[in-house]
Amino acid sequence: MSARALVLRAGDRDYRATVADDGAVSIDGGPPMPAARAAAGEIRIGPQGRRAWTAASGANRWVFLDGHVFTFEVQDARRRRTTAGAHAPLASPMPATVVRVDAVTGARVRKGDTLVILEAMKMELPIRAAADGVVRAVHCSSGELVKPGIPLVEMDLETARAETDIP
Amino acid sequence: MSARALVLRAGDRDYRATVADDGAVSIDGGPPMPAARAAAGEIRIGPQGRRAWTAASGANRWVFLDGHVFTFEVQDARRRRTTAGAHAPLASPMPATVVRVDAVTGARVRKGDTLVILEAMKMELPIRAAADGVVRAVHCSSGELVKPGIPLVEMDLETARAETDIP
Amino acid sequence: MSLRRVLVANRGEIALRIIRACRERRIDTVAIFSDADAAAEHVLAADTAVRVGPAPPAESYLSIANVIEAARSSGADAVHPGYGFLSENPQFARACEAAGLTFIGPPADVIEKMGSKIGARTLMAAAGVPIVPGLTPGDQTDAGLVAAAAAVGYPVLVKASAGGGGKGMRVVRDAAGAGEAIAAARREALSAFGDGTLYVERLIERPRHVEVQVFGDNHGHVVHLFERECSIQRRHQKVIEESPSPALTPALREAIGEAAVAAARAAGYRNAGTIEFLLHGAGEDAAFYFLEMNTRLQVEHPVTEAVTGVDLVHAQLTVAAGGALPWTQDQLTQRGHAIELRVYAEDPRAGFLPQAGTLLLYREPQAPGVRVDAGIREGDAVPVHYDPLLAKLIVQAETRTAAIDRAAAALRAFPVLGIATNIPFLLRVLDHPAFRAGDLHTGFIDEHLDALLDEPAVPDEAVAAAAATNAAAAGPAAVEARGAADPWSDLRRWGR
Amino acid sequence: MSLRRVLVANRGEIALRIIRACRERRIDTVAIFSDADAAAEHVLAADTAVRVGPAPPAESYLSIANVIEAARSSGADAVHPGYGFLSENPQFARACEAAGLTFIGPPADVIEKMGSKIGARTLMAAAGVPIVPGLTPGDQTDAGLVAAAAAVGYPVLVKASAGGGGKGMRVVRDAAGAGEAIAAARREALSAFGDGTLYVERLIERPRHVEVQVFGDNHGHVVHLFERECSIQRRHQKVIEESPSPALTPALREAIGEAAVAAARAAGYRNAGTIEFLLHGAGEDAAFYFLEMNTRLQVEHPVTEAVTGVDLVHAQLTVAAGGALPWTQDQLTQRGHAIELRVYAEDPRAGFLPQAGTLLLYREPQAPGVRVDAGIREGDAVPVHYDPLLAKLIVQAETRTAAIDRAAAALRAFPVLGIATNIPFLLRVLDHPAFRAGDLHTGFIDEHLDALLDEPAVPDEAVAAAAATNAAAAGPAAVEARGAADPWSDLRRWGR
Repeated sequence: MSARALVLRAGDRDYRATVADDGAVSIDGGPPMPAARAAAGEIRIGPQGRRAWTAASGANRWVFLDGHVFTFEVQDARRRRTTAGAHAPLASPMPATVVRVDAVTGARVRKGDTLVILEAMKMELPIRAAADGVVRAVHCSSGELVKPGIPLVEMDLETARAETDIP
Repeated sequence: MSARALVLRAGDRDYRATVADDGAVSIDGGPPMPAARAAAGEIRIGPQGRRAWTAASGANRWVFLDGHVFTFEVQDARRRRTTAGAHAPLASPMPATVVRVDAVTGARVRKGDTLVILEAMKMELPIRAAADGVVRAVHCSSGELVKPGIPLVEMDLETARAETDIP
Repeated sequence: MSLRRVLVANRGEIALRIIRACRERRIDTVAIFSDADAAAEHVLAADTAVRVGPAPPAESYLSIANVIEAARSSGADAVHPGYGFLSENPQFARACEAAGLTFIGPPADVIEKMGSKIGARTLMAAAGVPIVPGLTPGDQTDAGLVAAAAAVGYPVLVKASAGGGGKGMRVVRDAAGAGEAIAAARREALSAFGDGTLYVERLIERPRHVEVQVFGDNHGHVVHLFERECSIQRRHQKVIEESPSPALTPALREAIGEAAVAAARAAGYRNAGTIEFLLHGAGEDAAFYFLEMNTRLQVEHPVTEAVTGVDLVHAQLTVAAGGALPWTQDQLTQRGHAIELRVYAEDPRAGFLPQAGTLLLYREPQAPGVRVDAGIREGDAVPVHYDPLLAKLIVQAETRTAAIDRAAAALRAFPVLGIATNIPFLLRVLDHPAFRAGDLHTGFIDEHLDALLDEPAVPDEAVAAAAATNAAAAGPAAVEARGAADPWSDLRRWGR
Repeated sequence: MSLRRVLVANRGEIALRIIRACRERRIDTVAIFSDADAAAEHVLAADTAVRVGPAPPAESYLSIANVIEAARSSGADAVHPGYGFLSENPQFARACEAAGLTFIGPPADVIEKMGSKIGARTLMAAAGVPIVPGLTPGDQTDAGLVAAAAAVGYPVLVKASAGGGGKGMRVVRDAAGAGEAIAAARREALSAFGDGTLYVERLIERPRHVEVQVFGDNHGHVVHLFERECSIQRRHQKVIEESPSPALTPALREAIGEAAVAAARAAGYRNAGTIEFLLHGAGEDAAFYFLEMNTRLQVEHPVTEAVTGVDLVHAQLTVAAGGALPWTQDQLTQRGHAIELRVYAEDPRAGFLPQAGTLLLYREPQAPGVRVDAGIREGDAVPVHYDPLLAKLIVQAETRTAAIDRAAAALRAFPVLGIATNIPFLLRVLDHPAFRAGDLHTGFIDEHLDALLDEPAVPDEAVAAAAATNAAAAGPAAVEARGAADPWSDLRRWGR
């Protein structure tokens, strides 16, 4: 069996990792760091053998190290990154109920305008425009239960970033 | 899939259990008791849904119920029970070191005589004759590390029971 | 009278905590569950469990009819409401009484009286307890509420008259922002409490939230169990609570305790309750104002248990069964320091957005002086329908500094993976110099938000650990085991 | 002086407990391990781990040379010995000193002085502390010891002069039984302590074992932290400990506390220690006798922590670093009731025979007032080489009855399967009327043995649960996961 190479993305940064046969991991061509599984979900890592906990789900990797949590996505070499473009749809970050839909197709909206109000875990979560733009399509209606990641509103934005926050 | 039948032994008693397709268990022809796995190693059992924990290793079954522990052995229908006979060998109940061997082949011993002294977990464990008899064979020597279940001394006993205890 | 079988009308950690106390007293327990909780830990722990409806709370945990029917069908003779849900609903307390069930809490009319912010304020003012200026306009239209805000004087807080826990609460700094805030507060109040009546109150800037645990019995005894400071809040919900408060002088501690007992006596209070105060200023000059009374066990009650050495849930059961309080005021002492940290499934960097999903890995810390109250386990799915509280980490130590150090060490050994939690955020609060100095106010998190959201660079070890983890080998096999959901449905039968 | 890096010269729960305390103070930790413990929890928890030899303790945890070398190679500046192993070995304390390591415990000469039963008795008698009649004959032959027994007066206890913890201890009721008992005691003493010198003492019938926690610093302060009653013993080893002792009147409590402080002062004691007494009789007429001093942290120290609210290991670290005791005698209080139950891998029905094997299932109870100190996890193999203590369950509550009820509820939720443990036995002790009544003495278990070994009939539910469990589906997958032993060997590298 030969060494395994993979690319992990955290935020905007890609890390190239090589995992040797003995489990040691090298990052971006750096020196190999020993890695040993200590128990289910537990690992000892690096020259000091620091204790970390890890989990995986699909391409996602989670690491808990000294009270910090780091998340990574294993990049598929065959696919290109989908960048948040000017047409990126707005989706709920979690299962939620639509309380109110303010967005109307074709309407011009300004940065900060509330497009949709969701309710989840007994709190209201407004979905707001992160930039000026025009509503291209509305895919939800009041009272509907929506799943995470499914587009609620599509916009032609003047800048690329869409934002979800809470007042 | 049809119902599964098995025999479980606890001490001297055999229980005939039938496990239905829905998981319900009937003991010795009694009424079916619902059984549902609640989590790894955890089960809800019987008409009141009592909480129990279970484990299995080979033919052995362990059950923790309300602070009591019950152990069972699943009986193999093809084999007969080996009863403790008049020639039953004396074995260590656990890995141990032989401290001293008092038994001599051919010697006549009386009930309560110390045959071998083992040491395990920093404590001495004398192996004593549970009845009068004659030493048939000695299979260990001082300083030896012995495994559980391997005969240390074989005796021709006048009664069938061999005993292990601690002073 | 003694309680034989208690129905716990709640879910999660508080349901488990009550079930465990009952078990120690050999009292049978009945859990209730919605479809989202059929396999929840509180269901497994109880002697019996009864389904009360589908996942949405209004159709299950908030359904008085369903909960009362569950108590009837299971043969319960008493009901513990926990906190939230129906715990401060006087109709529920009355329905229990009508069904011949002992309600483990205060009498319904006391809940009603103190549940109304207006009525409570009036009562407290009459009893000589200091109050914050504010009012509930008879005209509950937007215009009426805006006028009330102007009368009280900006900045104001608009909040649900029926509620608590920060739901339906909004800060309004001027008339311009009032409209949307009032509408939102009303909607949330309606959704959470079924009552959209709003109350407008003068906002006291940089106050501390200091509350006093009180306890009364049916024999005329009322005691306090010292204070808890709960100033670390986000979105008007408590995140960190502690006792003693670093702000109270001995004289002030005595005064606030006496005020709380006076308040509880004025309310005719029985069982466990909490008088919340705003504390303004510091040292000898500090002043406190009655904020509201919570007529139930608090989320943060373990802080009081840690410093006083008493068990509040046991005392609730004793008092509800007609017994006398197990302690006189003189027997109660406050020793050492305790801190509670609420571990939420939320993303602090996304405005503390609640998170739902599966706990791929969840391991609780263990150490002397560390208590974890939780209602979930590794492999559980955190449902979207309920409060995102995952666990409460309670530490106690000889001093405040030792308690902070203990809490930080415990959080660093509390890995939760699969959904975002506020654990890293809590650590940054603990390590913030202002927190260490005890320089707290309810706007602490907002004031220091940038520093508290600051994340470290990704260390090479973290990348290496991620690279060493592959989907097949990582995470506990227990997740797979519990994911096999079919057997769960069997559990529902047992309630019958 | 402050400690930077502490080597913990122990294994199991006490190693973990010390590591956790160090972590709270941001002190680095070094674990040591034998080949049997390469994957043990204390190894995982420490910052660094160093192998000290093969499984037999004499070649690893008891090897002074190997432990000192581990401290040197890992850059430790202090050593915590825990209990057992080298903790009361003055040569080890001297070797630490010679290597420039701070020994977290009393000075070597105090260990030596108190380690000799004869020397300790002489010292205590001179200090006015009451002692039990007894002697260590200069003639250590069997004949010499039999003569000593006759001089002291039967019944007598024969015990290792160097030891503690019941190893090498035998009751001798008459000259006829003396020969074999003396030989066995000598062998065990030699094996456990490397010193076969024996001591003969008058056996006090039906005594209680009551001990007092003491603490001294380098600044002349000595305090006591009240008593622990440890009368529930089997084979002369403690099984259940509690505080307060149900036998002490307030006057007696004060007297025994003062005697303990006098004893510690006479010994020139520093750091944490325990003065053990035998208590004879009850109420006002009870008398106590000095038994021995343990010059180390006790297994049962959490009982004291629970009732006093202090952290003894933190205080050990403070005092070892040259700091003053964090408390004066007046600041210390004894509040509520605490009980510790030692969960052993042993079969009570086979004469408490120790058990080794794999923990197929191991789940700790969780509840307010419940602390579990353990060094093992589900799936671990319990090795044959060491003490069979698996875990300590410590409960605290407002009253003794509430503490017993809490302990019983916790044990009923403490499933351990795969090897026999004493959990069912402990439950029967807790439920025994004599235990509930506080009617204790060190022969309690022997006296009530038949009742305590009584097992219930097998309920149908248990049979059904066994039938519903098949080898493939049962037990946690974690067992399989941890059974894949290969990665463990990697762990050893980190000590370098």
